[in-house]
Amino acid sequence: MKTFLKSKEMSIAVIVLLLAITLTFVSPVFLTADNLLDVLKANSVIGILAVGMTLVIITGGIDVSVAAVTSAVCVIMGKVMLVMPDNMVSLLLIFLIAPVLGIILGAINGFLVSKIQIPAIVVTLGTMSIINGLVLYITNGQYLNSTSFPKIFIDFANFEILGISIIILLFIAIAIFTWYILKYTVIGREVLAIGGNKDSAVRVGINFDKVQIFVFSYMGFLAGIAAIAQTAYTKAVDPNGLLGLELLVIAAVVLGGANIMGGRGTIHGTFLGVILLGIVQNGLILAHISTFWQKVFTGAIILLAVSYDQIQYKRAKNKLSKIEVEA
Amino acid sequence: MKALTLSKENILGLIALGLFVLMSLFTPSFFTSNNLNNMMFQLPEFGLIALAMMVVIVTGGIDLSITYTAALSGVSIAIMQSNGYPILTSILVGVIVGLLCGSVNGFIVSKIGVSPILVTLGTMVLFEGIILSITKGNSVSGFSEAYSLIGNGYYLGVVPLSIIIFIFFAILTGVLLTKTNWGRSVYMVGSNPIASLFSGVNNSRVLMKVYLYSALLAIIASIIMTSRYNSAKVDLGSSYLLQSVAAAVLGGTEIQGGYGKVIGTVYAVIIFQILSNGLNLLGVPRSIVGVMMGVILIFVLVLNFLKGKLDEKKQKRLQEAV
Amino acid sequence: MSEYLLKMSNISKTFPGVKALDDVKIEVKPGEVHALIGENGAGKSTLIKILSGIYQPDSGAQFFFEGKKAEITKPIDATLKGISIIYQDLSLFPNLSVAENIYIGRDSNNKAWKKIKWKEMEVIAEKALKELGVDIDLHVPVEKLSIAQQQLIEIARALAFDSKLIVMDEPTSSLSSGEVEKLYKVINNLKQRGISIIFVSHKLKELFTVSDRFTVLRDGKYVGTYDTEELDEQRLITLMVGRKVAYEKNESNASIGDAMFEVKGLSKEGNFKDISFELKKGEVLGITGLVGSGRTELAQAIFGVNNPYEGEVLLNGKQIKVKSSEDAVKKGIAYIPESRKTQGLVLRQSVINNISLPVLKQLRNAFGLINRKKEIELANHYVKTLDVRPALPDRPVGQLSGGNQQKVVIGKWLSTKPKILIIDEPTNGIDIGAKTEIHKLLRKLASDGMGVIVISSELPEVLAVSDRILIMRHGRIARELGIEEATQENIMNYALRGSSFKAKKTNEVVASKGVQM
Amino acid sequence: GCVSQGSSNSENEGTTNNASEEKEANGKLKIAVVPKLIGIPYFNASEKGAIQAGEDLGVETIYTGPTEPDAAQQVKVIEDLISQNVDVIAVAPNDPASLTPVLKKAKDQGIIVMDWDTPADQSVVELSVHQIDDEQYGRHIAKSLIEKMGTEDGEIAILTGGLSAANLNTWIDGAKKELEENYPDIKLVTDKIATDEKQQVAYQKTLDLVKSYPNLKGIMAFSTPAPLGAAQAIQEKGLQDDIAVVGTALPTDSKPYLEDGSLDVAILWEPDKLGYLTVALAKQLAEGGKVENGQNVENVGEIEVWEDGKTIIMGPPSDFTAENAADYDF
Ligand SMILES: Nc1ncnc2c1ncn2[C@@H]1O[C@H](COP(=O)(O)OP(=O)(O)OP(=O)(O)O)[C@@H](O)[C@H]1O
Ligand SMILES: Nc1ncnc2c1ncn2[C@@H]1O[C@H](COP(=O)(O)OP(=O)(O)OP(=O)(O)O)[C@@H](O)[C@H]1O
Ligand SMILES: [Mg+2]
Ligand SMILES: [Mg+2]
Repeated sequence: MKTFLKSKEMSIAVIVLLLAITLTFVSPVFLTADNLLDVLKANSVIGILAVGMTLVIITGGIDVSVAAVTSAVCVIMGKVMLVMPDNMVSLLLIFLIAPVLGIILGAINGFLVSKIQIPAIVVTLGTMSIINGLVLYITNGQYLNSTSFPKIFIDFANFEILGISIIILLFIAIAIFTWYILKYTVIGREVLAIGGNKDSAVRVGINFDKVQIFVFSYMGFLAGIAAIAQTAYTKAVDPNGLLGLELLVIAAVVLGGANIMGGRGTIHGTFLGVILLGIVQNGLILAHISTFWQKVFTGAIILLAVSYDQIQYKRAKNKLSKIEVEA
Repeated sequence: MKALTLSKENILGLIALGLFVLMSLFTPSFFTSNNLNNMMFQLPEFGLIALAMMVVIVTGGIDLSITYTAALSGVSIAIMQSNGYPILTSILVGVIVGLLCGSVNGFIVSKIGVSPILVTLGTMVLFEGIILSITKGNSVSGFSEAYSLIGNGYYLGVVPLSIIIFIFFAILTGVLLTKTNWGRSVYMVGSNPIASLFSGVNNSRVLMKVYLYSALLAIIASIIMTSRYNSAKVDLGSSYLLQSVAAAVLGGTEIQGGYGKVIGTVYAVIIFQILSNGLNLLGVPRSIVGVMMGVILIFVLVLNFLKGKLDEKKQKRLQEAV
Repeated sequence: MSEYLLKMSNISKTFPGVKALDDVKIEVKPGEVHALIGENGAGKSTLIKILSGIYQPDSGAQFFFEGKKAEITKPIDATLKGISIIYQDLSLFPNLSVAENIYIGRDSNNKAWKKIKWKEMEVIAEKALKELGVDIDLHVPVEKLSIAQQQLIEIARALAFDSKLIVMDEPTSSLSSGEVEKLYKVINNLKQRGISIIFVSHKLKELFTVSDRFTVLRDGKYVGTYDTEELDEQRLITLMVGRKVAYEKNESNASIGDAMFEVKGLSKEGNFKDISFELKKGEVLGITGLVGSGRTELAQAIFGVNNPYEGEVLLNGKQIKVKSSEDAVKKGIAYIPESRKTQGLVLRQSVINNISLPVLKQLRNAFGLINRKKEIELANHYVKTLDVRPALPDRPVGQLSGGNQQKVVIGKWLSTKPKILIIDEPTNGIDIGAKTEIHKLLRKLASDGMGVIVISSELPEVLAVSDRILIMRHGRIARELGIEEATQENIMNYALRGSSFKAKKTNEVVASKGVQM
Repeated sequence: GCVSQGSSNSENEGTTNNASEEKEANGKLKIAVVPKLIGIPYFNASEKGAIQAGEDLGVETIYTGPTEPDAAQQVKVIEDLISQNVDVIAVAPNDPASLTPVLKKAKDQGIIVMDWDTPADQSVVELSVHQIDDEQYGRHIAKSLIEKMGTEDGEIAILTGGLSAANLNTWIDGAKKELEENYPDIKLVTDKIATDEKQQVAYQKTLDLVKSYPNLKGIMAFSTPAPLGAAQAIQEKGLQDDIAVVGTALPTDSKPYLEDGSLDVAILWEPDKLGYLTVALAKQLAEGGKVENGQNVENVGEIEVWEDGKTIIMGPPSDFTAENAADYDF
């Protein structure tokens, strides 16, 4: 706990809190369960992707192809659903197909990063433009709406437990599951290890390539899940619907305190990052802020958050006495 | 022997040449004065932004706000012009605005020490917002005739003015990076900031200058664009953002910093230009053009990788032979 | 079961450009401390990297462990066989806890989804640390520990794997004498428990105190293996260098002038407290003490990279404010940091570019461009005068051996023609031959009128170069000794008195500064 | 794609791969139709029409545009078309002003220049094909909203695809004018809200809107994805009867929302007809024909020509409702 108080997560938590308090004052609506659930739901897709991105960034990598991969899976899912009968099997099938597709695409990234040793940002930049191009070529942007989906999927999309949408639950489940992997499995610790020091990792016999491939495949896996969430959320497939989402995802993760250089990052931090971005978007309308100024605010808040955090960090570092000086 | 040890830049040059020949052979109306000319008009704006991106990447950073910096300065020029201010005054204002953007990035990166990708992610959104709140999203137009010559005019009636501007700044960048104190420090800071700090280099000044210079290149690009398109708008050149990163990297710039050559980036830009223009003339679906570029990017890097492996093997064999 | 725990023979290793090892052998008995020694670049690290499975030897290598033929193709093989290597630069994970650092590695490969039992992990770590007789909080991340403590963590890891053979590549290069003493205790205790140790070091004195046998390498070739009894320092040096090298206490320098550099009441929270001393023209001032006594922090403050601090600094009687390293260069203050690989050099850049870095401004021609010709001359000058080998100034400096790398750093700073030269651990990981050269050089610079401050944890070194010695303890100056009154004993005595061993120190004072993205 | 610029025929390669040889072989007219961007339903629909017209009228249609609604990219597309020396270029500008220089260039090369869907700089085009009269269209949408709201006072909000989309802005201005002039009691709660041409954004913004403005009575949504997002939010919150949604969507996409009244009416012209008309008129122009008011273009119908002899109005927009939505295939 004490460490948490000093942690990066703390500074982001503080910012979220301040923002929330301000919003509660400017708008009565903000602090209603209804609104907060909407915010969560609206950001579940980003959240799921951000959780995966956290692992990637912990290893010192980055994946700008997430949005592309997700849309690719969405599109294929959509096409499959056109021919699906309306029964439980279809739903299960979707939950099989989507993740597998994601994993395959992710593994390709992982392979290029680990075996061919191309920097992650470059690989994923390449795969991103390839996937986006192919999606556009194949679908020609064709938009699929819910009429073409099996009804069971719509039911799934509308499913709620205690008023909490399945989409949110999916996000929460993924977050917890990933947190568990990170904290309680060997591979999870190895993710942190190679982020902490690559050479040491190799010397203690950690299979560097394997871990990287895992991380990118897992990212792909979550992209598959995110695709399901996205389709359930919009009840439609819009091949262009996710363009540019990757930057939001990355922003959420680093706002959440993950170190872009690798070695540091937590799921709860990322969760906070997602929430921060979420309530900024939500708050801007609730606070009746003119459309034209909304981006100014968003940008300013991102800058403040990252700067504030960095300054905190420096302070702490300077305070941390290096020597026990004799009185 | 020399032939065997081609630098990655040279390989790239050969690829560019090969593409050019292929296109000339198989694409009707590619190798026509008309089209070559056309490409010379298309290349500079992207080329300049790619160079701007490269300089930042050499320091181990990245500038996601580059296109909005360009757009913001472009918009301010447009506003000045449409309010009847003389060209030079307008451009001056545009330059100042652009440099301000650069200095915001430079300050937060070098003085506060936030990692560039985060800073520029923030400023990207911020600058876009500023433009939106100024222009209400509308495009600003009304440039003077003379202004439109910058992007559309010819030098000596044959060579597009813009390509000359590009060549000038490409050379300038090359000289600055390789022959000046600052340029050398850029590579040093990019390779090992701590060591360069301990060698009496003022890292934060070096970085500040880097972001100012890349902003300057972006401004030049935006002057060419606004003049060519005779209007400025929030999304001016926004499609160049990730392309410019790709071009820099394809050009051999190391994303983790410390290495990068102007000539490499220029070759990369040329490759993209030929590819896009040629494929368009061939009537290849435009989405596929994107695919092709991604493929080329990865292909070249895989090539470099294999080449590296090969060289190692060769070295080894030479050794054991001894 | 043969009498040897480890038998390696016919070991050769060819790198692009070099034959690092040429038919080398080494044989280690159970429960012995075996010193592996040789000049920089002799092949020690390479041999070790082969033993650990990081490098593969050229064909024909013979490799027996516990009498059985052994196949070691990747690090984990060695670990599982009970061979643990402790590298010069350690193999720790700064972001992970002590417990994890000790435990890590045992589950790698095909156990990816195994659940981590934190309790069990802590028990194992606890036990290992107890055996070493140290107590360190299991939960702190390793980045918060001192180098010495980190080294102990490595050893604890080796124990946790109940290794039969522990290899230490220059373990003491970053330890202070006090901590070295402690390490010896640990080594002896390991010995008692029948664990063999291969010990790589350039500090001959310490080798004689710990080692049972020596294997000597020279230029990648096997020279021989000797019992400690049949050796003395001179003999050993001749064996490894092939020539005779002197290395003894310095007699005070005749021509010492008056104070040129003065420090008054320097203090920095959590770094050091009212430090005052003066440096006379032509003298070498030694500063020693335990690692973590604040020497580096002090030096970096004077050099302007550890701001802000209270107190005055006077150069030639005039007070100066050094706000940055750039400032320092302008004002004629040079600082050679303790870690050449991370702070001293830009490893991927050429020797030329490294040497010219601080003086680029002076190298500008009329158009403000770098005069490459002058630059190359400058570099060549120092490569020649300092005898950097190989003398290929446009090679990346990262490909030089530690010793030669250090010479390049020195050259870099001499090029600034400094008035004051502060050099931190000048001969870290450098062989005896190179060492004496550097000591001579420092003496010469002083007598030529440069103010030289040498920070070192290696007492023989301090005694060999200094005219006067400051001993620091817990951020204060504990005592000043003239060279004539100074002995290893009384220095240790002042350095240690009343101090517990848990000196706390973060590795890089400025590591955070300057680092981007 | 991110690494992408320039243009091409987004139909199958076959039609244009051998384009230029064809040109040499038979004197077929080459008519280039440039949308704002390719790969969105609206412009896919108009592509159908354009290609169809090409086949019917025996001209070669090149339908090609940028993948992002980016002025720079669109200019390049046109430059590359000039290199292919086509006979006619009909363009739907992302940013009218930005095309003026390149269109001038085209004109100088003897290429006939016209615009469609969104007017370009009128001084360079010879024909300007409008689906409808922009202002009338805006007003019509406003009127229908009021009608669906069933009251002439109350709060409404406006969603738009992007703040910088020229034609959306003219429609919105038209709608606003209608409200100011004839419905003074209607209160616009906030500026037009941008939805980035994305359904889920429109959806989220609408959710936030209905929360922050509890007595909101109506929503006007411009750009094709926006009405869908808005309707989805209304549907989910079960506000079909409290809040009227009117917007510019394609019938097939809006069907599910029209059916349960979460989207009251989608108002649009038939984009395929627009594409068809554009090519038809381009041919007529290229063959030196003159376009008359009231002229009947087959498969399109009677068209209106303004006295400037330049501006063509295809006709009134169609209202797509729960009843008729099923009859359309775009
Ligand atoms: N990765 C490498 N690539 C090429 N040559 C190498 C490499 N590693 C070592 N060498 C060569 O092998 C020789 C022996 O290197 P090694 O590191 O074993 O020396 P060392 O005895 O450890 O020196 P030091 O005492 O300074 O640590 C070096 O001189 C170098 O030329
Ligand atoms: N990439 C490389 N190419 C060529 N030689 C290398 C390379 N890496 C290391 N070496 C050689 O390995 C030898 C030892 O290198 P190493 O990294 O072990 O430094 P070191 O000599 O041990 O110095 P220190 O003790 O300060 O670390 C040096 O002689 C150096 O020439
Ligand atoms: Mg070594
Ligand atoms: Mg020190």
